[in-house]
Amino acid sequence: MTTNEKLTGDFGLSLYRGMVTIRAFEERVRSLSAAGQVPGLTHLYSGQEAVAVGVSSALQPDDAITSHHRGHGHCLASGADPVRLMAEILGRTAGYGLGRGGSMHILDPATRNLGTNGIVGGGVPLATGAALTAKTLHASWLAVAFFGDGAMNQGIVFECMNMAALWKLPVLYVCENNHYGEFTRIDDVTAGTLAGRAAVFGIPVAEIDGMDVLAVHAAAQDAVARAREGQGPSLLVCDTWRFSGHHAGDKQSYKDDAEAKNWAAKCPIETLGRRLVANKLADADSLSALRKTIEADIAAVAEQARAMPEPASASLEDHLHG
Amino acid sequence: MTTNEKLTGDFGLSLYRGMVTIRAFEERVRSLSAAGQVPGLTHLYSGQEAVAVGVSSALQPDDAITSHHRGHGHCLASGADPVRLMAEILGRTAGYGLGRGGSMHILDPATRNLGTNGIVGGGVPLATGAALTAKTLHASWLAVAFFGDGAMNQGIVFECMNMAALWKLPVLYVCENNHYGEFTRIDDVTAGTLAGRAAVFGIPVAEIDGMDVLAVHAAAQDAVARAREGQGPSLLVCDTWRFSGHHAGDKQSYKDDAEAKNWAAKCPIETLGRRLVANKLADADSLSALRKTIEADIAAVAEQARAMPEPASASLEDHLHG
Amino acid sequence: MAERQVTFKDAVLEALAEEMRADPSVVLIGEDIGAAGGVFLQTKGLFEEFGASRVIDTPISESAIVGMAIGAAMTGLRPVVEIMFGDFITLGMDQLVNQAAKVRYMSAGGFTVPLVLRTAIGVGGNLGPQHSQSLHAWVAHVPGLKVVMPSNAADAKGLMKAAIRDGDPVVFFESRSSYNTKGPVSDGEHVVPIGKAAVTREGRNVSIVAVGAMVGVALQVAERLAGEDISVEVVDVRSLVPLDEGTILKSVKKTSRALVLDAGYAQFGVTGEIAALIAEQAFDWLDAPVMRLAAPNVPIPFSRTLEPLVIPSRDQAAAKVRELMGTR
Amino acid sequence: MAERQVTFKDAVLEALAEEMRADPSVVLIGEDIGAAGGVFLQTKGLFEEFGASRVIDTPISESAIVGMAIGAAMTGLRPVVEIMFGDFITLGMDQLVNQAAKVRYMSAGGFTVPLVLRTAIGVGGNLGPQHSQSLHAWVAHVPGLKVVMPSNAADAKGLMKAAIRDGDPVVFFESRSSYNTKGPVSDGEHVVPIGKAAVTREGRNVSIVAVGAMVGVALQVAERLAGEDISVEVVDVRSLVPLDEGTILKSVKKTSRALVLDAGYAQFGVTGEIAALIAEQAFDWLDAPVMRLAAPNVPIPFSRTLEPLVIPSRDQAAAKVRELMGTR
Ligand SMILES: Cc1ncc(C[n+]2csc(CCOP(=O)(O)OP(=O)(O)O)c2C)c(N)n1
Ligand SMILES: Cc1ncc(C[n+]2csc(CCOP(=O)(O)OP(=O)(O)O)c2C)c(N)n1
Ligand SMILES: [Mg+2]
Ligand SMILES: [Mg+2]
Repeated sequence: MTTNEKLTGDFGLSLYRGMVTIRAFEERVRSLSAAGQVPGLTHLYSGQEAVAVGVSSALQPDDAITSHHRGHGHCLASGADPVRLMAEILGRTAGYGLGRGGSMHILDPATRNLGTNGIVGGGVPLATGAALTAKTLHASWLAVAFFGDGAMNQGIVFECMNMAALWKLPVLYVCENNHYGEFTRIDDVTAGTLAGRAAVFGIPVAEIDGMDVLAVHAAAQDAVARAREGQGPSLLVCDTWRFSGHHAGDKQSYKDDAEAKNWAAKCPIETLGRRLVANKLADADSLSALRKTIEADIAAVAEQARAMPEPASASLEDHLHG
Repeated sequence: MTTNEKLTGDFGLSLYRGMVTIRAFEERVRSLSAAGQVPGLTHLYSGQEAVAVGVSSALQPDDAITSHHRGHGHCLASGADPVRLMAEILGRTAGYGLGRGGSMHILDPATRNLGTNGIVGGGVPLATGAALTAKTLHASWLAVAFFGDGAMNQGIVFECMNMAALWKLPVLYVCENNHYGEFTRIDDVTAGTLAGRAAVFGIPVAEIDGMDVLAVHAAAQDAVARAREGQGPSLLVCDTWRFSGHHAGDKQSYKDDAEAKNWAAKCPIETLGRRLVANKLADADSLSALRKTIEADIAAVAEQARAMPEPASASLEDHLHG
Repeated sequence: MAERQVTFKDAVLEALAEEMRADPSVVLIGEDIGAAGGVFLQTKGLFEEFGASRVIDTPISESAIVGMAIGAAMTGLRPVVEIMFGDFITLGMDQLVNQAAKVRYMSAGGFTVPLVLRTAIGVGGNLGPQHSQSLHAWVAHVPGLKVVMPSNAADAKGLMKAAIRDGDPVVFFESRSSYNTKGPVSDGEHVVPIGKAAVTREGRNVSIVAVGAMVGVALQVAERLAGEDISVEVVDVRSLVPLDEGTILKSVKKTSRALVLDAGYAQFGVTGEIAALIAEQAFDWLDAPVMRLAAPNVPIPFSRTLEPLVIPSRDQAAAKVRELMGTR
Repeated sequence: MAERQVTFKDAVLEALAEEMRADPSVVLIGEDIGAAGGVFLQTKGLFEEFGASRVIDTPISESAIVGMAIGAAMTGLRPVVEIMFGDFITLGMDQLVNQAAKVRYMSAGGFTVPLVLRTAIGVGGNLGPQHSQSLHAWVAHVPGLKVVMPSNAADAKGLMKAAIRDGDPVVFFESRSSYNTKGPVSDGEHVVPIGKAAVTREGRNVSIVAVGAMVGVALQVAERLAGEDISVEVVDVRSLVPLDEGTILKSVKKTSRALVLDAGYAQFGVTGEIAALIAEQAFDWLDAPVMRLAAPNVPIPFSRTLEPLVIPSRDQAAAKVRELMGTR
């Protein structure tokens, strides 16, 4: 076990439940999308669940997060209501943004979610600014920015990390390296390392197996502890993989089949499941039953959201100004 | 001697002449400015001469440069006509931009100078793009970007260095660390090191005494050789000092007197002069005579430029479009 | 010359390929435009034909992409930069405005910036508030840039060719909603000069002065209103900068009534400039106030029910024209 | 209430200090604004009074400064960001437009962005093409932002206080040329509501609708033309967004003639929107075409002889007014 904390059944199962929920949700979005039910483009988190769940399980409820275009997992792991999330993705009035934002714009003050984001790198300054608030107001919460490997080439990310390091802001940067930005391989567009991009500012970096939720959790706990003690920012670089490509419907012809198979074998849910069984914290049947239950719940969520009304014309200008 | 090349009298004197020309020019601009003759704000290069001259002496005539707001030195070292330069600074029609650009906007195709620049960091993408041209057209020239320590926190500079490293572009980044950006000390705004900011992309970095023209020249030669061989970008970090503060007229009350004195003692011109004398490549009297001659020449330049006409109203829209 | 039916997107692609074949200094720079062929397949086949050194796939670094392209343009290349969505030109505005637009002026013609920045704009497909904006008014505001916005395949091809050959930075706006619309494109060399509007349909009663994809709406409205005995003339602005004031004013002086139609945000946008121009220069000819129709002043909503509301519609435009005819 | 003569710059400084004293969540963020007191001494004394945690000196990283301020505003601070020169808002446009302007809308009011972005704009002092621009038209184009542009010390103070207390992102444009102009400012609490224009001088024949520093020009023209028996009414727009259409239209309906005056670039700028508004909504009242005067469409030149030519002048404005009176 990679964490110094003891893996208990309760904790292990909560992580398992968190990841399965995301997977079930995303697979449901995928089938809705294939059926033409999801307006626009949506980017699925399947395969990367260990990152959102591993980090979120190290956070307190008032910690703030920012996310990116591949953000449903972060929302769910932070406690989003699956119905409101699904409703927003489907453009329904019950959604977090009354259906006006969609998948790339899920903001929720209740779960301190400053938003998924359609601008690559766009959430990083928001989280860094939230951390500035925490520091200025001597609050005990911290901020987490989730972003992809592609965002690590946006200049603003460097600018933020410089200031976070200078001012020892309580912010945790979580880079999910899924080896691609859209259809382009990371090595083709990224000189040097991802870790080096924070290390240059004196920010501690942990490079971890992003398919191992316990490893992610352990690294996040360390980073969170440092931030709460006033020691400033950290970066986690999590090695992971997009199971469904860039967006729901991406045929992924640009990917190498052997590599994809290799990553499929590392499924974070299967991995944790095996470990729970090996540690006698759960048996395979109960896990499979749990999975079925969650899938059924999410299917119900989707039906509920689909049945909800779409926004009326009159709402077009609501909440433009205060 | 810090360079593996032999210091000859001719070479040493040409460096000396180059630096003295810049100093004389800048001190003339300073007195014109004090007399209210220089429109706008102007930023003087006095103290930093070893950088422009050390680098330029390692270049070929068709190598391109970009500069920044403190750019007269780079222009002169690249072969700018002092009269046209002074004319532009004074806003005369004989200036490089017909008097419409001024000190922060000196562009000259003849000396392959893509411009001094009023946007901190603004010249860095221009030089990087020029290097892209060189590489694409298989040209033998390279591009040099001069910029300050303050520019090293602009995100675009990181973005450029990433691409330059990826594509092995023939570009030389020259950061002049004069320890201040306007009235703010580098350490107050810069986490980590300047060198690290390029090293992270795998770009070779030399940290050098920017008051030692021979050291700068030697480091530039190495970097230029690498670029011409297709090995890509380099960064020189040159430790230096603005003798006259941020802009002509800056009273510099924010500076520590002892530190300023210490730097004054490192004057690059005096340092090279002493070395030339010690190596019996020149005698003190001839150097002092040379200096006087150059000062007189520059005084004449200033008079010539001052006597030139200012732009007529009719020229307002010239060269807006092709 | 023979004509073929070509989509807007393929017309641009033809222009790119032809100019790249003719001039080795033309290069493409952008995200995912290489082997992937672009997210809209708008550069399909070019990587295969011209290779990685001329179809340059970049990191996600819009500011530097634009900035480097300017440096490249100043030193001998003719870069065509792609910004994937028009919403992201926000990231390149400093380079475009503070560098590209001013280089020729500041260097008294010593340096030029023969750069094309192309970007996909507009509403459609429920991509939400950060992937649907049409910010062409910004670029048109800044002296030193040229700005074109074709409405059909032939102009898309002809204006792209002109833009690539131009010595100034040209921003080329492509309405996503036009990408798959077909139109006749002549075989062989076809160049449309920048700075010339086109009268796309002649009429007597009202001029609709339309920009980009709104020209299609204008033509449909004209057709519909012909049945109501209202004769609508349609002026396709084509170039915002330089703006062909003469063609616009000539049309309005003939019809005495004008509606200006644009898909960008209404407030402080493109319709203001054109309506103000007409109201000042054709005042004595006007029989009714110059009216405007543009997108409402809200972020562009994602939902299927709301998104269409921010696209100026045929119904809205027809109602305005009727109002122009009816009021006095 | 007693009144004092205060410079525009000090009036803003007073507003900042008062709001910072009243509300510990107000912080300033910018370059050289701390111990140095700002390059124009526009934050002088605030660092001493409020310390480094509330007067935050930053690296030269405009994009991140704006972006971080948005995150800070979403979570409990009221940041006042300074962008040293208005030309540099180009570097923060993505954050301003794609994030700040849309957060309230996208979160259905769940999050707000009580942010003020202040920046010094305009021509004067020969700072050249990259340190003289007035790009307020851009910001006014984007729904979700509020935009104010005070013309005098009292409004500068009152609008800054209103901006800081506002729940929306407000962009506050300060004309450098006004910084040292004195005007009466009342002691004690003085707040000017955002979204209200002011009739600064009453008149009967022509309305000059002016923005920011151009209000001063308008008042001088009014004074001069009074001697020629032309009675000019001056409307100070004060807020571009929301735009007080009622006050503008009321004035023009009274005078029947209008000149719109702004110091930004003319093309696709602020005058277009306001002139088009008047031309459409007050058409029946107009005795002459709505005229416009703004900066010529060129980069702003450095030279002492040329720079003044890009500032709309009293002579030019007076000539336009005479033309409005004379032509019909
Ligand atoms: C500023 C900006 N540029 C480009 C895009 C288009 N785009 C959307 S996702 C994406 C790739 C992002 O890659 P990465 O950060 O690795 O995230 P991943 O999709 O792999 O999770 C790109 C280029 C965008 N949304 N924003
Ligand atoms: C984008 C931008 N931000 C801010 C400024 C204002 N400014 C001019 S020079 C300067 C300091 C630059 O410091 P550095 O790069 O170290 O150069 P130095 O003046 O020390 O030579 C600043 C902040 C600017 N010109 N451009
Ligand atoms: Mg990725
Ligand atoms: Mg410096």
